[in-house]
Amino acid sequence: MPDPTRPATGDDDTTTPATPATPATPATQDSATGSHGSTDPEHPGERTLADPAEEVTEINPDVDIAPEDIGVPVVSEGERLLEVDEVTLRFGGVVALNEVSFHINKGEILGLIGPNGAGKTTCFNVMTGVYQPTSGAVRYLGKPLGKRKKFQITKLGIARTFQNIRLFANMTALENVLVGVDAHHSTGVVSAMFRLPKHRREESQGYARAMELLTFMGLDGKADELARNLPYGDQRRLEIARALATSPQLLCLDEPAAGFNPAEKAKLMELIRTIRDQGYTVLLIEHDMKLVMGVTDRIVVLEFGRKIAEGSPAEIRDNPAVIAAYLGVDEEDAS
Amino acid sequence: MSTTTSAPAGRKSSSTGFRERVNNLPKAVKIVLWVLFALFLFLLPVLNIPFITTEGSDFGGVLFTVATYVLVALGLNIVVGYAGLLDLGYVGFYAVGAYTVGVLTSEHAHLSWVVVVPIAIVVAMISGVILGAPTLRVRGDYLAIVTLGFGEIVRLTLVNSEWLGGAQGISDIPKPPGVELFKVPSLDWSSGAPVVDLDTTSTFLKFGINDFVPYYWLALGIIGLVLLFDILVKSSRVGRAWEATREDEDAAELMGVPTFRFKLLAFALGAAIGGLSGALFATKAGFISPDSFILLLSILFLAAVVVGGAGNRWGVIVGAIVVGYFPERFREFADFRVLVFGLALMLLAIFRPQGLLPPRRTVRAKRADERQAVLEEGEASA
Amino acid sequence: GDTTTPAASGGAAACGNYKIGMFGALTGPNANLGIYIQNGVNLALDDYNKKHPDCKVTLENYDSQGDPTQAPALAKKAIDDKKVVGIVGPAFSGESKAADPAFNEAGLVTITPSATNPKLADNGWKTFFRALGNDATQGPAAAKYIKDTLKATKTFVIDDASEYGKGLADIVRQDLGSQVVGNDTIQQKQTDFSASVTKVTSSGADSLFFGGYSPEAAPLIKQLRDAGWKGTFVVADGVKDQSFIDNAKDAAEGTIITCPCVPADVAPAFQTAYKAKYNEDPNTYSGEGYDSATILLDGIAAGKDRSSMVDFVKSYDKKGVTKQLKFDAKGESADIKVFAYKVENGKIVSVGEIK
Amino acid sequence: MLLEVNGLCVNYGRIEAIRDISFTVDEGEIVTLIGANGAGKTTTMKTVSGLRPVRAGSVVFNGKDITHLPAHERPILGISQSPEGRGCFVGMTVMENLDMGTYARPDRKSKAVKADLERVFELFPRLKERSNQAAGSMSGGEQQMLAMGRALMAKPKLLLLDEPSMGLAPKLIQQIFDIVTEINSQGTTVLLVEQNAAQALKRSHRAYILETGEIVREGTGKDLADDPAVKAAYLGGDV
Amino acid sequence: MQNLIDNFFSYTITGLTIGAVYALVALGYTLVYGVLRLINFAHSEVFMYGTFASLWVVMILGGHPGAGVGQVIFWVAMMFVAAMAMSGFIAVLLERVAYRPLRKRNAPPLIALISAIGASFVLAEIMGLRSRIAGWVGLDDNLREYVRNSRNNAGLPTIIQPQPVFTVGGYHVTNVDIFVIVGAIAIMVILDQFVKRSRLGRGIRAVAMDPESAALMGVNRDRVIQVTFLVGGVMAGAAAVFYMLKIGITRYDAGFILGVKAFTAAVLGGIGNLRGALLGGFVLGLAENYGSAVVGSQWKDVVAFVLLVLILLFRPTGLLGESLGKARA
Ligand SMILES: Nc1ncnc2c1ncn2[C@@H]1O[C@H](COP(=O)(O)OP(=O)(O)OP(=O)(O)O)[C@@H](O)[C@H]1O
Ligand SMILES: Nc1ncnc2c1ncn2[C@@H]1O[C@H](COP(=O)(O)OP(=O)(O)OP(=O)(O)O)[C@@H](O)[C@H]1O
Ligand SMILES: CC(C)C[C@H](N)C(=O)O
Ligand SMILES: [Mg+2]
Ligand SMILES: [Mg+2]
Repeated sequence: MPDPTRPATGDDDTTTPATPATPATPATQDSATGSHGSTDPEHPGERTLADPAEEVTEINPDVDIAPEDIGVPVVSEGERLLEVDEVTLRFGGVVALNEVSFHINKGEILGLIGPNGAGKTTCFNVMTGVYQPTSGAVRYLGKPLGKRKKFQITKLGIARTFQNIRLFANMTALENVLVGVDAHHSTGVVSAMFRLPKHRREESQGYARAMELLTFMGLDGKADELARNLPYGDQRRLEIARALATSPQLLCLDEPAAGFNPAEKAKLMELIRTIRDQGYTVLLIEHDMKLVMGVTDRIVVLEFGRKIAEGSPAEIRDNPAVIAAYLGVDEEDAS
Repeated sequence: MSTTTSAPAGRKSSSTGFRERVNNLPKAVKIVLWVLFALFLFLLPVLNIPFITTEGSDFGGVLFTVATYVLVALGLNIVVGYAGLLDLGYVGFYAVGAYTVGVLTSEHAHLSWVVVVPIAIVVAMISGVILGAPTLRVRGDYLAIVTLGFGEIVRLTLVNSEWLGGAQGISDIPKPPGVELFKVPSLDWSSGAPVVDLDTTSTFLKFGINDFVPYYWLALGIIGLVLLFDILVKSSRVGRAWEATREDEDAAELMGVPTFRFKLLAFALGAAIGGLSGALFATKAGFISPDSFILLLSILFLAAVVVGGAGNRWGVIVGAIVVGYFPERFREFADFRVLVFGLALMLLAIFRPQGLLPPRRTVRAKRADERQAVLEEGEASA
Repeated sequence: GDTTTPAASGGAAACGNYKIGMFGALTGPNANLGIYIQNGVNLALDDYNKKHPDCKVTLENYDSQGDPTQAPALAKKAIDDKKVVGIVGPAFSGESKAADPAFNEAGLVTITPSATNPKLADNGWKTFFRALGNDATQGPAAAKYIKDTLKATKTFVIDDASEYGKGLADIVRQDLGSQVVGNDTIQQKQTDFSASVTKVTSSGADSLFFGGYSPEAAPLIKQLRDAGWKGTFVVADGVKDQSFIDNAKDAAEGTIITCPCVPADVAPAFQTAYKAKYNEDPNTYSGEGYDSATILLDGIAAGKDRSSMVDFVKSYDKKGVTKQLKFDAKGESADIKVFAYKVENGKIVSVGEIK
Repeated sequence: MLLEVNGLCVNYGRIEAIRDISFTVDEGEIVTLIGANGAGKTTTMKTVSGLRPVRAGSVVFNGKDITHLPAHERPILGISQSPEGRGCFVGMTVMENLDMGTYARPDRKSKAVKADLERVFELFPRLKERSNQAAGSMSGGEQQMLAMGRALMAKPKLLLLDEPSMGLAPKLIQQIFDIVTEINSQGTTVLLVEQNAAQALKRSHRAYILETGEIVREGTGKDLADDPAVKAAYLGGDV
Repeated sequence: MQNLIDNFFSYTITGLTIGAVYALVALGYTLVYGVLRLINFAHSEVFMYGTFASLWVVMILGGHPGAGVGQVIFWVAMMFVAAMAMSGFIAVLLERVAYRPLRKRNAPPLIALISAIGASFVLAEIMGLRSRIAGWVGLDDNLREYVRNSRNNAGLPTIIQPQPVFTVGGYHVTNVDIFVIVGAIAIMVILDQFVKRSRLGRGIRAVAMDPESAALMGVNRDRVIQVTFLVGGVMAGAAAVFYMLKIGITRYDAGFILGVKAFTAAVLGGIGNLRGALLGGFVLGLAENYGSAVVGSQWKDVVAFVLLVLILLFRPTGLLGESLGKARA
């Protein structure tokens, strides 16, 4: 693990290089074998399977990653954080969202589900300023987002991950998170140039917070790995860490469990709960019903750009419209 | 580059082993090495080291040219290397800087050099903002052609504007005020061994028409300052924002990076450094005309950055030295020097595809790639 | 002349191993113009070295390709070579403007056999001399020829924005006055002149004056003729180059060229010597090149070095192959003539002095 | 034996993604690979389709050694892949993407293509509705349908499906497995990678379990599905 | 302005002829950009070699003014053959030497630009030094004519004497004008059909968007790229012939400015888009000429670039939009 006193910089030469987080193992055949499962090469069929939990990087739920005070008015638990009000969005002939309304309360985990192409990701895009709604409005803390730019919305406290991972592939894990932390910093050229106290303070605090987040997500050992060299699961986790780094009030996760196996999904479920317990509000898009049912407090269902249902997981599970549109008849199989 | 063969200059060496060894030296030793290296750079033009010294053209002048290239490359590196914006019209800013000096010291006013250079930097920076504000919304390669257009617009405006001296340019640009502190004699190697030649001296710092060495010294000092600036800014939030923008603009924006503002900042800073370099050029040349700011120069500047290793400041310095020095060194090839230079660019591209000194991360990635290639090729041919 | 001097008889010990420099385009698109001059200079050197076999003077070439941006570095190179006592050139006006300040500061004499921009003499350079008439005489001569000899009444004027081309064209414009029916400016290296062609043809001009060099003159007239323009094409010394005819081919026929350079037959002895060496007639500024070099060589023979050469040239007064060689206070030639030439059957032939 | 993989080793630089794995796929079979993240499933698929160079071992298809055959020649032999992460041509329309599926088909100009297109549209009506929409603007799940449809358009002998259900809604997942079973019954051999292991095992003839680049178990789909260890590890047993 | 109104048709026709040349050269940029997403900086030299090939073939055949129709047709046909062959060859060679090695090494796109710049210098200089190079080979005196003054202009004899065919608005449209405009459009229509009908077009786009998926579909990337260069080169060869017929003079560095213009045209129309290249070429040719008429020839290029900037500001992917898509957020 890198020396925490090291200034957090992405620069080549000003800092002494940290020792690589993961020592490079030589690429020889024998050195890499035998670390997992049993080792009798003659009878592969006889092996005992590895404990799946061992495969999953351990997260550290105890690390305090509560959002930093970013000057957003404090809303108490249960109050409305964000409201989607009669939002319609058209792409030419395609109506991606059709008068959709729902809201998210502070401190809850809200599930957003629906068939493919129902408009879930589009909903995220509208909430984060990627698209402007054709009509209707998104209100955050009671105020419409209006024509705010993407980065301004992030600064207000809405952060997201992407359905297709979009990390800064050639930056290290730590640098990826630092970019998120920087969202609320203000050092510019002048303070960097003269190394003003503000700059030093922000750098050291930012570095500390980034390391905390990495530790929380179980990525502290990989802080100096390039994002693109991380395994898929780590990349998904790093996306969450980066989003958390912006100290959001509302964290939007777009299919964070895609490509995970059931064991990994279970871990993720834990993680999402822990994140909420640390003071975040979570909006979750996910197709895995077990996960959605297990973690959310409330669910909104979209179909063809319209909201077709809203309610507690139990209500949604039994809603005939949802079953017809989304779950399909053989519900057991689907999960 | 040949200068890297001497001891402290080896810091530029791409061999990580060497670099680590240097890094591991005690701090005091490092400082001494740096000082020696600085001294070496300072004395380089008067040492007249055989083989390194250019026969065909005045070595002091060549070193000055190389120094302006280095400066330009550092500026362009901010735009291309850090922020990932392909700029094919960088010479435009260089011209703006040079012409600001020309206009304010000779053509239309006779302000002092000391006043004019900061003005030139500011004017170049403003021109960067003026170009950037509308065009930075244009993406990727479209930006390349827009900037190329800008460079040409600047040049053609100079050609066609009487007020700016037209195609005939501006002459009689005054020299900067100097102080005559001491004289530095040069070495003469004509007898085989170095002999101190007391007749040929350069005065620190007297700016004349026919001794280019003081200009080199001036440029060297400015490079030092710009380098420091670059190091400080890059290793801050600003540097990270540039990098994130380069990697994935949309994602960066959604992570709270005002990408447009940072791109504009990169453009403005790059332009300012380009303008500064142009101002130096005008000062030394004493005469500027639109012919000094042709499109080809933009391309050479870009070549310096890319060949050196876009994103790594030491790399682009090496690249600038290659692009600025080799064509002069190749003077003995006479008519064939552009041909040789072209071949050199191709060979560099093919054999150092990541640049001479790629940024740290690319080095790492490259090492992995190389090992992979070895492994894969080993199998494929087996 | 009678150049046997004490210095020469002083033998090898006093021999300075001096050099003179030839500064101009020896390669590049305008190389011909430089080479014509260089040939003249070489001939002068041959003459000198034949007379002074024990103390030869050599020629150092500074090939600027006619490019002003390369000129200062070359000037510096010449200045640093302490053996160089004088320069023939710079050949072009643009490069003169760029390089002459350095020569002036270094006190190294330059005698240009060809750069004709009048403003060059106004800079107060002590080392500047011009062995021919400038465009302040060539321009009016061209205008006069257009008006009086061609009897043209509508003239279109185009320049190439260069120090030389624009300077000359502006003088012609001024002299032609209301007879100018249109103006245009092109760029050096341009090849597509369609817009200018339209302007010329639609202006109804019966003559066109172009201030510039042959690389642009050739495609310009070719495209004009292709568009059916029938007027007379008038150019100046910058186009007096065989490559103009090689490239414009038939379109070059009938072009009028003015030049402050003397026709080959003005100095028959020189013509013969030149022909013997190069197997062709002396060309544009060969004679002027010969004369300029001769002045410097006379200086060397008189024992002058770099620093004393300036005064020697200033007080020089002898008959050269082209004219009486004598300079006024500004370094301008005292004896000035402008000639007209015409392209006929693929050759440039003299049609006499413009008086 | 349609596909035979022997002692395959593949590296990403110094990372050994798969080590000495061997398996076979018989004509007419559905064979599933399951394993945790990073086990090497995708790498195996890519090696079969030629996108990754082989360090050691061999790949034999239909009796022909294709270990070093360039990727673009494999579709001609009848290997088609629906890649992980979909790999749709984002700037092409849905229709053009489907067209690309037939690029290497010898009978690409025949009527059969039209019939296949109808069939794909029948399976995924959304694709028909949006046949002129740019693939890049389709939703994640829609792109997954498109990738699948494109692979079907190639009418391969061996269809490689890398997590075909990723990002699909529960109802559609169901449908995807039905499709796999159906095209298999029509004669296409399928090599399947799935995280949705319970479903996959149920539908497949045989399966292999991959762990950190090695095959640790193999058996019929049913046997593995009933194996408590497998259940605990991959089927989300009682989590 | 009055000048433009008075001579509108004249400026239009000349704009269209030069625009046709831009368009043909632009196709090469657009095609290569389409597959490799990089600016083939040396494409201008591909064009320049075409101009010389077409010139030399006329010299070899002894082309001269005032010949009969049959002879002229033969000469012009040979010009096309020579120029297209030469440019096609140079383009393919370029791909082999300057691009393929880089692709094999996974070089970043910017370095490919540098390699292309290097190649561009080398190609131009070889042509500019042909007399010197020929000197080493001990050139036969008969060939002197071809290499003389290698850094200066080389002019083509006027083999087609321009003759007015009809008159619009006072401007005599000549046979050469018609030939250039109609010929260029015809060639582009053929290319458009070829790219559409053959699988090449789809292959190009697929490789550009996702090389891995393209391979999975059976697209041979190296081949697609090679054919793309070849087609681009052949188009540049055709452009070279039209250029020589219209402008009549070439030089070792004649490609540079024209290349910049053609690339601008490609971007103007929407890079990667074949019809965009056509439209961009004509728009640029016209804009330049109209601009020259209004503000003076010396501002011609400024007009072109200002237009480019304006168009990109309002249509960031060119007039017809690029055909290469982007992934969504
Ligand atoms: N830019 C666009 N242009 C045209 N149609 C679009 C665009 N973006 C989205 N759509 C369409 O809008 C609909 C909603 O898409 P969205 O991505 O929100 O779906 P989703 O609910 O996230 O689906 P999935 O679960 O498959 O990810 C889809 O049918 C999609 O094709
Ligand atoms: N491009 C790459 N560069 C370096 N390593 C890679 C690359 N792609 C995969 N790997 C590594 O190779 C190993 C196998 O990866 P692979 O993608 O085959 O796994 P997988 O079984 O398909 O996993 P998943 O379920 O996440 O899709 C992993 O350790 C992964 O990190
Ligand atoms: C050689 C000459 C044609 C030069 C020209 N008279 C000039 O002043 O530039
Ligand atoms: Mg989605
Ligand atoms: Mg996978």
